[in-house]
Amino acid sequence: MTIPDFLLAAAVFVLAMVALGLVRILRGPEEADRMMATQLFGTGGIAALLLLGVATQAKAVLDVALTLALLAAFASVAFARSASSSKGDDPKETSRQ
Amino acid sequence: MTLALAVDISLALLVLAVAGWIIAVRDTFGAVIGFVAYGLLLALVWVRLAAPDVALTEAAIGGGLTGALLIGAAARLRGTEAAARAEYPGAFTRTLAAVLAVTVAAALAIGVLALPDPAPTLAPAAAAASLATTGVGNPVTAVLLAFRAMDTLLEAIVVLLALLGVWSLAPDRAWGGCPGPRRPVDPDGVLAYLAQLLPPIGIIVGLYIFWIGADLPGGKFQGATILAAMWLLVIWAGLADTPPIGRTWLRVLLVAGPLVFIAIGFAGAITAGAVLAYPEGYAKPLIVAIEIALMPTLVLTLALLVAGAPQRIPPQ
Amino acid sequence: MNAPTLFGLCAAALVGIGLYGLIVNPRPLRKILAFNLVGTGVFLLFGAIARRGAAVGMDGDPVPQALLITGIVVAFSATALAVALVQRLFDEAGSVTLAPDAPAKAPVEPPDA
Amino acid sequence: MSLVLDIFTIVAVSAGAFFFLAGTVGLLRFPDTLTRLHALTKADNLGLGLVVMGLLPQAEQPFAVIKLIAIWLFALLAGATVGQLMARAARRERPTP
Repeated sequence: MTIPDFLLAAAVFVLAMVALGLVRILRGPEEADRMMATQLFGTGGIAALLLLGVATQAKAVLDVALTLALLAAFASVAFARSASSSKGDDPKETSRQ
Repeated sequence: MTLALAVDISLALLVLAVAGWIIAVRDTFGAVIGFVAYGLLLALVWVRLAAPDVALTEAAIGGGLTGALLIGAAARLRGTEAAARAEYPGAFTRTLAAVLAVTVAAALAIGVLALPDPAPTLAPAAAAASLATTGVGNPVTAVLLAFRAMDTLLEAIVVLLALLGVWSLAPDRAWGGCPGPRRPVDPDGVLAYLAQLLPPIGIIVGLYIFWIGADLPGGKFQGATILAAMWLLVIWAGLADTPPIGRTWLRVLLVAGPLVFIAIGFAGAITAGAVLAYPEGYAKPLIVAIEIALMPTLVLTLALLVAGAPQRIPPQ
Repeated sequence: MNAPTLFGLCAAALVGIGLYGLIVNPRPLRKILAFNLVGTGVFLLFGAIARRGAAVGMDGDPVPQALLITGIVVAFSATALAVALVQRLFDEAGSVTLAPDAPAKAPVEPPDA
Repeated sequence: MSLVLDIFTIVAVSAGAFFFLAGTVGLLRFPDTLTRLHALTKADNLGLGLVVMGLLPQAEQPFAVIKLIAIWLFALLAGATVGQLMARAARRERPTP
């Protein structure tokens, strides 16, 4: 049971967690839930990628993970921007009444 | 190596599950969210297929730009959800489509299983033709800019034509205006905070990935995509505005990259005997020059493709 | 059953799933998504073949991998053009139905921010 | 010495995987959006952080160590801002009484 095998097993486990997160995407009543599952997906994906890369000594895995981490917030920003545009006001105003 | 195979099988099943779900789910927004997750899983698959350059491209474009583009579109078209529900084809069409899809997939699967055993490869030819002469360490970059330079040149022009196509969809009153709606965003909000903190680091990472492209996996497409994403982040946070498409500096920069590429290509005809050939010993500097010239063009083009068609005239 | 063959079969299945979605789903945005699935399926097939062609000390054949990078960027720009078309169709006709006998509605004036 | 590092890797990566499990279970079981958000950000930060910490001793060059830490910091930043944006979007869709 060498270290690479352990890391590969951990990668499979994290991928399984990511798959479970997919179920929340299915059942998510609101779009915000789905975005959260995507965020967990992103982080889980980065973790699985790092485990895979270090275990199999794959090249440039850190750069791929760096790109993914950098753009992890991008989809959610697009969602927040589109959600705020179609629903008008900002909740900060509503909380002041 | 059964454990590595276990990883591959679980990854492949996950990819197929997400793909099936993208098609089956009723709500378009859920499908687009699934597509973002699908892009991320594909980056993992490319790492497992030992293609780090492609993994980088997929992560940057699939995970970042395509997701943002589709989420924006899905949000804007949310109103059309109910109307389209009546147009679902009947059971007969669906079974026909299923039969066609299964036969196409089966044909491809048979093709995959029947691939010739001494796997045909162009690696030795590419190595001999481009790696030895150009001194570029990364074989994929060497192929992109030396062995198959024509593909990269045509691709840079195709991306530019796609941008022209998107711009030509502007309504007459907004011609020459700014793409994308301009929405007031509170300057001290979370989005503004992210747009002030992330881009400087993102620019450094983008330029780093662009620069190492010569010898390690990376390159101009991946670097340009990251820089384009950072620019979009600043625009969406309201800190900057999309430039009106009539600006001359914008149009000059958009055309500069391909023009430099074409110029160096035709100069090759004189000095090195063939179009897009590099004279002896000057290959690497010329390749780096082309990549530097293409960077601004790609950053502008990719970002403006996501920003979309012009919609409003900027206040003079 | 090694990695390239496994992902090659996965690619074939992706093309099938994408094709089904392309035909069945009436909404244009869903057709774009399905078309992207077909595209990534074909790219995955390229990747599997490139992985099989590993030689001369490289993990994979660089020529198809270079074509893949070009393909992904062009597929993205095609998607951007398609989304812009759907957006303009929505702005003009107020609906994105592709049905030929759709009632022509007065074009909805997009809100000027 | 390498045995101690290996044990540290195994412990840290398993702890990280456990937090992913906790985050995903939280994402599935919690009743409404804001509590799920709580579970999600935990999984993000701690799960990935522990996995990255577990992988640090396995990294060869020092530059890889810097990249690993940078990946974690980006994921933290993304998780924090996305958490805010999601909470705002969720509050707008269903303003709490």
